[in-house]
Amino acid sequence: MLTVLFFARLREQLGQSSVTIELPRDDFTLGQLTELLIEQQPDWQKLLENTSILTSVNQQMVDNDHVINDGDEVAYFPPVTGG
Amino acid sequence: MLTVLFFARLREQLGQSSVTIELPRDDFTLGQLTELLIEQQPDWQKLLENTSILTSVNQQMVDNDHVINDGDEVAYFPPVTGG
Amino acid sequence: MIRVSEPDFNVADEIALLEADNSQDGAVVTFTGRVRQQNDGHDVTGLFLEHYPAMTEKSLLGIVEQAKEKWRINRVSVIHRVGQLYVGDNIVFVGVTSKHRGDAFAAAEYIMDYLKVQAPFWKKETRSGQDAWVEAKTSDQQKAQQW
Amino acid sequence: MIRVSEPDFNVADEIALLEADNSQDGAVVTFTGRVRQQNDGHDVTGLFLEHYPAMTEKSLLGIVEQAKEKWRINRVSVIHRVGQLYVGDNIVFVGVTSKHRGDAFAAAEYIMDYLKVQAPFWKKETRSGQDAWVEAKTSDQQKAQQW
Repeated sequence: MLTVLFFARLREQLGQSSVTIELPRDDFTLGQLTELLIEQQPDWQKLLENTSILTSVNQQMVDNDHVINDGDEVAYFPPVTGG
Repeated sequence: MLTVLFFARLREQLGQSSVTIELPRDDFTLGQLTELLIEQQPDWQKLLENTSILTSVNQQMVDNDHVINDGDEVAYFPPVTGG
Repeated sequence: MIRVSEPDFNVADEIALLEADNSQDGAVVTFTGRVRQQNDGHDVTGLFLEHYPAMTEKSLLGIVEQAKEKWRINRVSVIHRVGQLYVGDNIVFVGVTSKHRGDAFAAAEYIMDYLKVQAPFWKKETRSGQDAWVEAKTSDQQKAQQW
Repeated sequence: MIRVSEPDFNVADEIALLEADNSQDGAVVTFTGRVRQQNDGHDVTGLFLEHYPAMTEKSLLGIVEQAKEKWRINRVSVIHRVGQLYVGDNIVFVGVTSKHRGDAFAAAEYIMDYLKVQAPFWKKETRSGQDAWVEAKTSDQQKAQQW
């Protein structure tokens, strides 16, 4: 089981702040998780594959080739605007 | 009449904080004033002609070729160390 | 010291903490970021600061550690507020102490520059009664990449 | 605002003045310089700050004006103490407000860098009971020339 979080504008656009998802196999990359989410919700494609979207795994910013494991906390969010 | 001020280490080394001096003519430069002071006090040469010494006329830092006028306030001081 | 919370901070108290029992550091640099009335041509009355609670402190700690590797600095405070803020309110405080001013200035600006592009905070501004997410600036990306 | 005098300053009060009725500036950068216990390998117990009274404020005003020509900054405060100071005491405060942080950081550091090489202050340190004039640093000259 994997928790996937969404923040800020992306959370509003997707209409939810989190989903849980079962990893189909080990050795699954973040990029493949994005594809899986889009398979399940085709209308998310434009929002999740937007090149400006940032991703983190266990609260560390990572790229699409990062390998995720069962129990990880994954997050998708727009460019940050704090400070 | 011209007031010449000395500050900090230089003031201590010269043993005085100011002298007044009569300008011998117009069109006198700061460099010439230094020469005049040394003429009157030969033991000041090493201290006043030290390249690290800074000079100001009417509270503005200036160079040796600055022309001084009667009534000006001239100052000689070591490199500043505030802040 | 890293703190992410709703309450306002008091810059005097934060500076006192940076300076207490600290006679080794001659330089204290602080940055305070506040809600402006005008942002990118919009009239702003307030803003809501959303964040990713599990990640924010971790992210700020990582930025501070990077700064400590790059410069000889001693104490560092980073405070970031979240929730509803209004014009003139404090948003963020960065304080850095160091023996020398150059290190303190550089580290404080570096921490702000990376906070701007890496720390998971998002601003939603209230502009003449309407809410709008603030757009990230490419100039902030460029500024962070200059270090 | 430029001030050269013996009494201590209160950083919180100075920041309050920079921020009062000022909702246009999102960035406030401050620098505080303090008497360190160790300077260039010497144990310091205190220092006496001599200055050239007629020139100091004029000199600081000139430096602030140069900073205002170079960056888009709004309010600036420079406070420098003179007289007898002890370890941990405040020496100098520079505060700058601006719409944007980059301008505020640059201007505050520029003002300090030029104050260090142009403003007529001289420190005489008390080192284990003996007084000695502080030597100017070539690194300060180089730092000012980098702008």
